[in-house]
Amino acid sequence: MALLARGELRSILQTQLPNVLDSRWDTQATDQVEAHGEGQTVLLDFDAVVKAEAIVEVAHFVRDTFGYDFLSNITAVDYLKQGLIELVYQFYNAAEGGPDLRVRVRIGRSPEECIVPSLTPTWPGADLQEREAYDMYGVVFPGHPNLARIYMWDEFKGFPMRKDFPKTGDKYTHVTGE
Amino acid sequence: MLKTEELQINIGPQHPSTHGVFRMLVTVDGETLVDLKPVFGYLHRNHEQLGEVNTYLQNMPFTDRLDYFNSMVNNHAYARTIETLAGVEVPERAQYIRVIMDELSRILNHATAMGFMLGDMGAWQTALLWGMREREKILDMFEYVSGARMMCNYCRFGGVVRDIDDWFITELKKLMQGLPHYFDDFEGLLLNSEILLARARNIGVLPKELALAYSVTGPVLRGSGVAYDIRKAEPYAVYDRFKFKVPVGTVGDVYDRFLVRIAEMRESYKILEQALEQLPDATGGFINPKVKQQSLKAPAGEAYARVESPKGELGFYVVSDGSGSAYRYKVRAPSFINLSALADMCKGYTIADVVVILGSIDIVMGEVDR
Amino acid sequence: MTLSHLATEDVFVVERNDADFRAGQGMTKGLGIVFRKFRKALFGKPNSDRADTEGQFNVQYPEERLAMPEAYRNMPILLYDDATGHELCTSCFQCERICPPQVIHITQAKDPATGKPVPAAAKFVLEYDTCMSCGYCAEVCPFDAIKMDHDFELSTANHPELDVDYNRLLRPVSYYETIAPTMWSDVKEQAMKKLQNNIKRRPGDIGRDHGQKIKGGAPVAAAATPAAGAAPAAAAKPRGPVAAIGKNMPEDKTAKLLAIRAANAAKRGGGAADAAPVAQAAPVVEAVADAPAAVSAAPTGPVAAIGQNMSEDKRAKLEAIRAAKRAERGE
Amino acid sequence: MADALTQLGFASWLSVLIASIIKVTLILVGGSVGMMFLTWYERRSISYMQDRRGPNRVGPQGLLQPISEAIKTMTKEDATPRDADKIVHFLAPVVMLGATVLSFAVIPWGRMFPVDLNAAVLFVIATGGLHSIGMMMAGWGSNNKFALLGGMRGVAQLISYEIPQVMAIIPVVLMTGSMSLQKIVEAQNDFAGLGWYVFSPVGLLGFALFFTASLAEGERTPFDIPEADSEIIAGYMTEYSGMKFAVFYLSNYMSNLAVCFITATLYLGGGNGPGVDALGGIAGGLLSLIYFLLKSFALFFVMVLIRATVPRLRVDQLMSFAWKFLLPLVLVNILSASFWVALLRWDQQWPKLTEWFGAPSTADATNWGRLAIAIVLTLLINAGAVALIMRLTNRNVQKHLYTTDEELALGLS
Repeated sequence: MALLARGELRSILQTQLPNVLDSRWDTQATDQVEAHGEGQTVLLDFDAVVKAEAIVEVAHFVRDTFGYDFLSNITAVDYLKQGLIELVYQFYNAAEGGPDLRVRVRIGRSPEECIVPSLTPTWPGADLQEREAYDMYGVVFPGHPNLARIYMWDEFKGFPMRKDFPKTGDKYTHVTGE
Repeated sequence: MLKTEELQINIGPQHPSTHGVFRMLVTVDGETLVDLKPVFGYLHRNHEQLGEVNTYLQNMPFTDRLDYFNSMVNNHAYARTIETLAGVEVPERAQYIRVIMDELSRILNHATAMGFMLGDMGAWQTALLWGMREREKILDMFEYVSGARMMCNYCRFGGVVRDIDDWFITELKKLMQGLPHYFDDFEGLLLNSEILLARARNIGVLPKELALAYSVTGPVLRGSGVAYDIRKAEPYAVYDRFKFKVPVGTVGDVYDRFLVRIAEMRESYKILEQALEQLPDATGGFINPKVKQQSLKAPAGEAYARVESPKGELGFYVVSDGSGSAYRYKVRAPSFINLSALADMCKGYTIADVVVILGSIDIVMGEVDR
Repeated sequence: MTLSHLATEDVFVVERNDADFRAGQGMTKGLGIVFRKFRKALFGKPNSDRADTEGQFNVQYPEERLAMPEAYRNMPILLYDDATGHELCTSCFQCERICPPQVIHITQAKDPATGKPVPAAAKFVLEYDTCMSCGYCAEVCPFDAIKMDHDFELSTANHPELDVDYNRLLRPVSYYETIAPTMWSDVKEQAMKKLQNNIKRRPGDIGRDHGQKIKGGAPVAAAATPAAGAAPAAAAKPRGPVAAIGKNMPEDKTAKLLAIRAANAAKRGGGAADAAPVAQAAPVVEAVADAPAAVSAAPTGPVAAIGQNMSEDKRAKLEAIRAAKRAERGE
Repeated sequence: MADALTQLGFASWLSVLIASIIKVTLILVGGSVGMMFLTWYERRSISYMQDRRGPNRVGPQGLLQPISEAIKTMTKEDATPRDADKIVHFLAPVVMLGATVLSFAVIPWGRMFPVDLNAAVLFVIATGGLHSIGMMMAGWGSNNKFALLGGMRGVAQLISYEIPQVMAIIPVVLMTGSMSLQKIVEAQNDFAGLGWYVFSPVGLLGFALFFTASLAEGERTPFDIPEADSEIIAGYMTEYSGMKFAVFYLSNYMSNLAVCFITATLYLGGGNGPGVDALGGIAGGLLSLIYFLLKSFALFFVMVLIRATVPRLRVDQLMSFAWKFLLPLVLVNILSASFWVALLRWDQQWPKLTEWFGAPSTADATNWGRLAIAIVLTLLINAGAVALIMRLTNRNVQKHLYTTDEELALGLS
């Protein structure tokens, strides 16, 4: 039930759960951040980037072996330039306290790729956060009890928080019976 | 057996005791509740999109509108996130001032939150108005120091807008003389009153494992027996220099959360005393002068900082792309995630209890709908 | 659950004392406390000191009023010097840029003779209804020209009246000195020094022609430039020409700005439809001949949005004006 | 009143008619002014309890506030839901107000009795029972889920609290030997006007139980379930607005007033007090009226105090409180009342008993020896019963305290 240092999880996963890590980001071991010009986001790797379908397995592994049983936060981030949507899961160790453990999942932005298995069966607290990610970013969570829009009305088309959602020209005000 | 038909009732969005526009679709068999579906979105202002459009400083007054009971705590959490993101260090005195404001905010939040819950129970707002009186005194001091009672906009990156002066400290000391009388009156009024015990004990039970699984935080989690308090688990802003206790419940029902909140007010009182003693003098400065507030640029990367707000863990997750405003700005709102446990807590109880259980979770819709 | 990061004496379990024998004594204790409060409130002295928790504590508002703390901020006001009647504002647009809800609209004054810009504002409109009184304009103003007022009784029936223009924004410095003495004394000599050298660069009566009253009480002669009061009746919501980023900068500066932006775009690889997260949209300036022709593209394209965080309806009205202008110029 | 008019030369039937018209107007005016004063009195006292000032703008110290409210409710739009049962919806407030005003016919004002019915107590209980009909009509008539829930809850509460209320009156009737309020007031007049029943152990327990039960009849906290606004908005009054709502409000407060008057009459010797007999005549009547009003408004103050402090009971707790707590105590109280009567008044009331046992040694009313025995005996019985019931209720609360696992799984406790 020890606390993990920053970035230590990746090496543990490589040894204990081999095919869990997302190969696309295996090479870039560093989590250094080079200074960039304006408008240049960077993909960070610390703590671990795992395959979408392995997230449930990693979550259970993290909880059972290291005691990170408190899933505090699920954030969806839309990296438009890299064509990715990243889901950041932050786990805390309720017994030991201390900083969080960030497990990342990176999926494509098109409807077919944008699927991540839901954690709600074991962490019911993730229910509303996954519904918010679905409503705002269009990430589909198979296994979620009632995946429906949480803020927008159900007939709303589009995902408002995506970077390519038009900020101007409100197509809802002058909709003419289309 | 007499065939009873289930009745579906809408509690909210416009209902006297839903603490804002929040709707619960309740299916009831007779008086006992069978299923509860929360419905959100009535107060959704897309706060997170605003965060991406505004520059970092422009976004600070909008964080007042999240949990409008504790704008000081929201500012503190947001300022801490951007400070970790941009690597700004905060002078000692400013950290002490922020701790004093957070603890004052915790006292006024618990005083009014329990007042509202007791109002839902039917105690006709006596406890609420005593709580409001203490809140008024604290809000006057917030107004003196930040300029506004509820929308304080007090923190800046690397410190606070204005230093606290002698008037504030003498008034705070006078307030500290009055608070224990208020705590005793409040406990004497209702703590052992038989009807409150009948209405609060074993109602809305959330066992320990379920509390962790629902990732609830704050008094709701501590009421269920898990002593997880961010000020102790991951101390921030000089909290590691104060000696205070973490109150914890046993059964995890409405009564335990009620007791935990009262005990937390007393702990905040202790923290305020110690903070006042150890407050460094003004030479340390109340803000880091090297920070250019309006045109603050953070290097590309991400940061998550969290604060123990009176309602639970309030965190801001900000991804920056090197420019002056956030690329992704997410608020981890405690009321929003505590609500996910509401359905499970209410099953099997009656409508009268649903309202009390919702009151015991203490939500604010500004934070839930963002 | 024993948490290892917490020393045992740091955690205390709230005692529920469920085993106590309950026969109504808790309720009677509560009744006793409420009766004591009743007696104190009825006969005791009103609660004025922050320490006591008994007695009447509310104030009969219209008759008795609580004193406002100095730092109290409600709506912004503009200051002008009592002696000379000159406004402190030099329309440097700092407040317009920082304002989170973008409610400040300034038009810089021009020297009628040479047409060059003058450090004074011709028109200054502030939408009191959208202003969230966050106090940023007062904080960033380098000339201490805009300060936060203490007057909060501003409710009014007709909505357009809330677009407060010059003559209702101006307050003499003496007024601000009464409501916030210490805050003004800190910045007083610095502000006055800046005002003096600004006055030198203001020809004629510019900067004091908005109906300010100098000490003698006589309003300064409403000089050539029409006082803001005579502004066209703001039938439609948009007051004067809404300031595009480059709109009211002098022509040469806009040209320079466009050149820089073009260079950046080239450097960033031809500016594909990269709705860069914070799109520093190229301003559409009618005057500049080679304005990008894609101005009539569908609104969702990289059309020059005036300030990213305009609200929807304001943007719609803006589009309407621009379309009308283009139609009028026969484009 | 009526015979005084016949001497003036009116025909006998005419004088009775005029007399009763005068009485009716007096009662209605007195009742509604009393109700208005009550609302002002409640809002002022509850606001002082909460460290704030109640209504003090309209009229001197806010005394005209109820009148301004009456005008306000009259000018408000009186909406009836579209597919509500119009007639029932309209008649509900009428029935409620009618029931309340009926009970004012027998309630004395100090020593002045509008109508001296020899079965006045029975009459009062009967009118008390009509409330539930009005409540059910309102609940059902307004075709609204919340109103229906509120109506059903209200009826359940009223019926289950009427039994303890009625049974609590029996000891008073036993002690005075008659059901007429006039005789009850006279029986409490010895000991220089201070021989109130509340000072006898039987009367004390009877007073406590009657007062608690009448809190439920008048829907006062902690029993204001029917219009529990925090849960089911305004209970049966949800779909009412304008005048009909005002009539409900009027009937609600007038029934509180009536309950306070009855409690003062039955247990606190309405109108009796030191010096009332000494003055006699009109002045005595006035003094008794003052005493009577003082007693009732003191009682109402206790109601307001309870309202400001105590939260509301849930419906099932309310029911179990009535059946498991009040009822047994009331029955025990009747038992001890019978001992009281047997010891003190058996020679006057039941001549047959004197035949069997012979008259008691000294027949005077205030034989101190027998009075002391009676007081001690009834005190023992009542105190023992209260302690026993308290222990029982505490024990079954304990049992319920720690919910067992399977109860937790069911979510019931």
